[in-house]
Amino acid sequence: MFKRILIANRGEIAMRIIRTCRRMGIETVVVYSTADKESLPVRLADVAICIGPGPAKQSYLNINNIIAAAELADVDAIHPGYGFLSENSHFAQVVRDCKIEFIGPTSQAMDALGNKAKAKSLAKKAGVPVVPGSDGPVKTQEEALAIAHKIGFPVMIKATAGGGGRGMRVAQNDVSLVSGLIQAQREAEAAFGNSECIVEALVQRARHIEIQVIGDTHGEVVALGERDCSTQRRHQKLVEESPSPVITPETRKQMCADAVKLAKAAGYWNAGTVEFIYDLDRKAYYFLEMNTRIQVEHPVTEMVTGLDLIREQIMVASGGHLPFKQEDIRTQGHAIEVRINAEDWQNGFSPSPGKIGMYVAPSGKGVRVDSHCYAGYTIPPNYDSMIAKLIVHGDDRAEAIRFLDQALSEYIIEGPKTTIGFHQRLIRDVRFVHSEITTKFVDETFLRG
Amino acid sequence: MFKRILIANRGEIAMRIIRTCRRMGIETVVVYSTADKESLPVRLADVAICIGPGPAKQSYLNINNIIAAAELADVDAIHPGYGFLSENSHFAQVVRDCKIEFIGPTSQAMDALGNKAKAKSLAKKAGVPVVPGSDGPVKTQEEALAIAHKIGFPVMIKATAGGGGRGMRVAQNDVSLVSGLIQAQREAEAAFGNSECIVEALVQRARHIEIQVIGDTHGEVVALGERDCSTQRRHQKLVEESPSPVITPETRKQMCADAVKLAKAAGYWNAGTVEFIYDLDRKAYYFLEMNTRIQVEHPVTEMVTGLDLIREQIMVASGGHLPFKQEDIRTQGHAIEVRINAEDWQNGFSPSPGKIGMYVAPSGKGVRVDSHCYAGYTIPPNYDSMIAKLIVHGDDRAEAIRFLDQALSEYIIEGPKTTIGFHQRLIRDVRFVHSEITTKFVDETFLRG
Amino acid sequence: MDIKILKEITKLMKENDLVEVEVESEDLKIKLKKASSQSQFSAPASHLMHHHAPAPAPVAAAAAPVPEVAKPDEFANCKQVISPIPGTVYLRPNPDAANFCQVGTQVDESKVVCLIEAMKVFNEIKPDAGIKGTIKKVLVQDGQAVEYGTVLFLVG
Amino acid sequence: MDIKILKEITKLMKENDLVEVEVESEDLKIKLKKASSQSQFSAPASHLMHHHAPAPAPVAAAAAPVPEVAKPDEFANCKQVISPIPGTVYLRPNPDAANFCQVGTQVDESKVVCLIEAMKVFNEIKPDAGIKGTIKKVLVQDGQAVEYGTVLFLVG
Repeated sequence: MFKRILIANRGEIAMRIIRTCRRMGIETVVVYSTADKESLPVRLADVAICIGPGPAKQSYLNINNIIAAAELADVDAIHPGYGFLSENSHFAQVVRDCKIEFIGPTSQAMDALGNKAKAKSLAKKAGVPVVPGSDGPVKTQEEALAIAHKIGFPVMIKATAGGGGRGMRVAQNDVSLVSGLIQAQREAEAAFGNSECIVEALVQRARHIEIQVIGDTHGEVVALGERDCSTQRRHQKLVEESPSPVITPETRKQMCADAVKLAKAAGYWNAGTVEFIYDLDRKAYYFLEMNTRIQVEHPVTEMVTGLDLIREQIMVASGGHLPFKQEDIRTQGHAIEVRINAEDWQNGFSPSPGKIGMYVAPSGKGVRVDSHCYAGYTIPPNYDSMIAKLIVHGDDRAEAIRFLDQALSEYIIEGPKTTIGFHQRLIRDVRFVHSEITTKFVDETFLRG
Repeated sequence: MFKRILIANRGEIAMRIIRTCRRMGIETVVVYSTADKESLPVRLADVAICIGPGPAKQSYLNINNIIAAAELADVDAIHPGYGFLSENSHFAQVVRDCKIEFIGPTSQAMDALGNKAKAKSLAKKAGVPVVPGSDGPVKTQEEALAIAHKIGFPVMIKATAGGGGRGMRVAQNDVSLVSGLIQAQREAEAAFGNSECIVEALVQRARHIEIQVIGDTHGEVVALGERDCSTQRRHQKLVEESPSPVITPETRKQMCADAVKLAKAAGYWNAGTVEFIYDLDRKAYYFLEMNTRIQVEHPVTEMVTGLDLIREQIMVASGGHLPFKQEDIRTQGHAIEVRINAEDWQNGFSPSPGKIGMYVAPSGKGVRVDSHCYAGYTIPPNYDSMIAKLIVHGDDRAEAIRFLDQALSEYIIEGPKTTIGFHQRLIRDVRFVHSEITTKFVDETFLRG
Repeated sequence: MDIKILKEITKLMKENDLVEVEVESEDLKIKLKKASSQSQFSAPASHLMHHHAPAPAPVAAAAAPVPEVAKPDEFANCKQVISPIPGTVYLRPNPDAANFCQVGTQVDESKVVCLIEAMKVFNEIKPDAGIKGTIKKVLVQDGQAVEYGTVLFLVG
Repeated sequence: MDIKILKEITKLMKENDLVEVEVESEDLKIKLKKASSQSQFSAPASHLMHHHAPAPAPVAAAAAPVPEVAKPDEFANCKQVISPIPGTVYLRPNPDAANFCQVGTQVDESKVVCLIEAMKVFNEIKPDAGIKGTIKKVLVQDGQAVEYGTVLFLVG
């Protein structure tokens, strides 16, 4: 087992990793930028090494300085957290070349899954469903019609060279498909000098559902259930929960099996998340992409499975076997996480960094707060605006929402504007309560309502 | 169900009750003294009413003012918390006379169990074991010897009129019993004008183990397992845990059954705690007393049973049936609570009230902090010195201790001196780790070592 | 200069949460500065029973009204008659009678100034021993709910 | 002036958390300033790698050494040469050679002042553009571990 781990990250995830390391008796080394000098992880880690100035490029993304710090502190492994260098396969390779273990998958697996197109073809080969459509560009109107009839309307016509909405058309029936294809091809030819278009299923009412997997270096991969992250604003997750209120036990089982299939096909180990889009109309799920790192919302899975995912990451990175099999995984109750950001949600969610005055986080049964903030802390403008992740765990979804409502109401953060008020309104909205939402709900309905 | 509850208490337990009320959709009214004007419960309750100046006698113990506030706010029930008026049967009666429900047992049950002698005889009648000994004063040496042989040495000789150690003798064998009885009787005659002495078993190596019970108004009483509170300083509990590391499953079952028997014999409802002394040598437990209220250490039971005891208190007070039967109660894992007090533990645990500077409470999986404190809060000198209760929940005792160690190490409280350092040292002591302690361990061994 | 002046000023600073004071004389130049980042919440209004909005308030935490600091306070030297108990104030003995007192009424510790009903008992409220003078201001209305410490009258 | 007055004032400062006091007289000019409620912890010493006591320290949280503020600083106008990378400082090119520089050495942006080894690479450290003068102080020792921002030399 590792004796000393360097945490190449900051904020709440650095705190989170310190906590587990301390419970495991592992020493922690944090690297930090001058902007984070007064942060909690710097204070709480066993060793803290400054690696550069505020801008991430010169510090948290500065591979040379991070490796130099790791050698200086003589660590056995590096935990990259999420964001920053966590999905940088080059960094992972450099770390391993220095005989330091990278707590994550191999660079090869990261490369294979990090590229969306490569990942999609890998998924297809492994038999994991992807958004159905034409196999490459359609050549004739007849071909397009045949495909549309097979996968069902509505369909999307997309220029292969496209971007920015040009060369894209939605078709609801045969007529609009034929005319749409002609228009799209013309538009694509004019814009990109390439008229090739594909046809694929259009998911109109989508949920974002992802499967947490973890694998060891001995080829074992286990799925730890799903997280439903359909409450998004501009593709940023705001609320995550488990289990998903919209899928059946059979679908869950199938999604888990498919996620494991994909991970195994990629020779994947450590924690990863297989993201799917779930089509509420077709009642089908399609592979989107895989995140090859721990995710912000991992506590949701921890609450319902009782596992410590950071611990499992460290265990498998050090060569250990997974201590459970797929059939050992049981989930209990319902967990919801909301992200409390320093943002003025009533003003386009504009960032609101600055000094926190009074700060009182909620507590009590079933309530967990993952945060690096405290009264007197100044949120630097250099990084993301996250103040805290508030996670609740109840016997069922209704109880979890009640717990969340109570916890939000006792959360006191003075100084920066926060998204607490947004979440309070959201979780009392009857459409959220009944989970009758899609990934567009917040942008197109809730914030306009 | 109640619509509005008045909380006749302050500090962390007022926060605790507000949390559950809010989860249940019940409005909260807190009463407070001028010394608590800036406290969190006052800020978070739906309504706050000042009832008097700092000294508890004129505020939190001022029955008239509390009742006046209850009538003014038109509440349905009063939750007394612990301490203050929580075990005052007169208060309970006045509340009920005003057609407000008192969230606790009947005044009659409080009276029957509040008096130690009465409670002991009630226990005896109900067949609950009490410390074995003579049935009243011993008349002859022969009688004393016969009793001692029956219950086994060592025994304690105690003047019935005694106090302050006078008229008390420990006897390890026949000879010291005979001589001790003569001396004790002489001493008692001289000191109190009454030579009557009793003989009872002396518990030399004691554990404090208590059973949580809860009963409804329909005669159902359920035991929720035990808490081991053997880590005490001058009879003040410092650490509480569940399950107890020293009793067998059979003993646990028996103690639970006995606690239920006693509660039923007293016509008891609502939450209560039956305290036993457990003799490590005789491997036997004896009834000590019953606390007719919620206790400071109730979260320990909540963590292992998954129940919300405040919720259950409110449910049964409003006339509801208990939602579980004895056979439904399962405990999971191991929970430990430590009390973080504003005390200078290296200086005789002298109180250290004052203003809190930086304050960062621990968080994470299995960690719960019940507190009313925050950065900038001034702990008033008027009341107890509790800053927080830190409760951890692990799969087993070893994991719980690891979690506790980590949580203590990240707890930052600047300003007042606290008992965090004491707990850090304590839980790393091998005798605590192996739970090879008695109720005298802290006073006689640990703090001297 | 006398050190006492400094002491008085620091006391003022403490009591009024000032972080900066500048005094000059011949003849006068004053600069006072308040703690800006009042990290504590402003205490709940000293009225009885502050109802928090139970629903998510977009702009919650009602800002406490700016205390009237600068105004020369004509009541600065008045003594307060406070409520010793939470209850309901009655300014007259019965609905048909005149008020016990009003601005200008001469009062002392023997004079009933109002009743406070609590637990069906009408408690006669008199100024504390030592308070003697005329009512300068009546701060409560007939039928108003008060808590412990609510100021009822100012006497000067 | 009497030293007692100073003592009284410093006591006042301490008791009232003042960081600045200005007194003048004939006749009066006072200026007091409070600590801007610095509730934060003192930042970890700016050295590399502060090891926290892993065991429960009875008196933990090593107090940061009192910064030498008040002293008239002969280095106040010096420019700093800082480490751009975490690593190990070498003051001489090899164990048998002389130091790259010492107090009194003339330096500018073209002069190598030390090496910092990181990832087996020996990085030549030169003063930033615009720094020119003589070494006034050497703040690191040969073989010392430094982090980003550690001040290596003062040049004036």
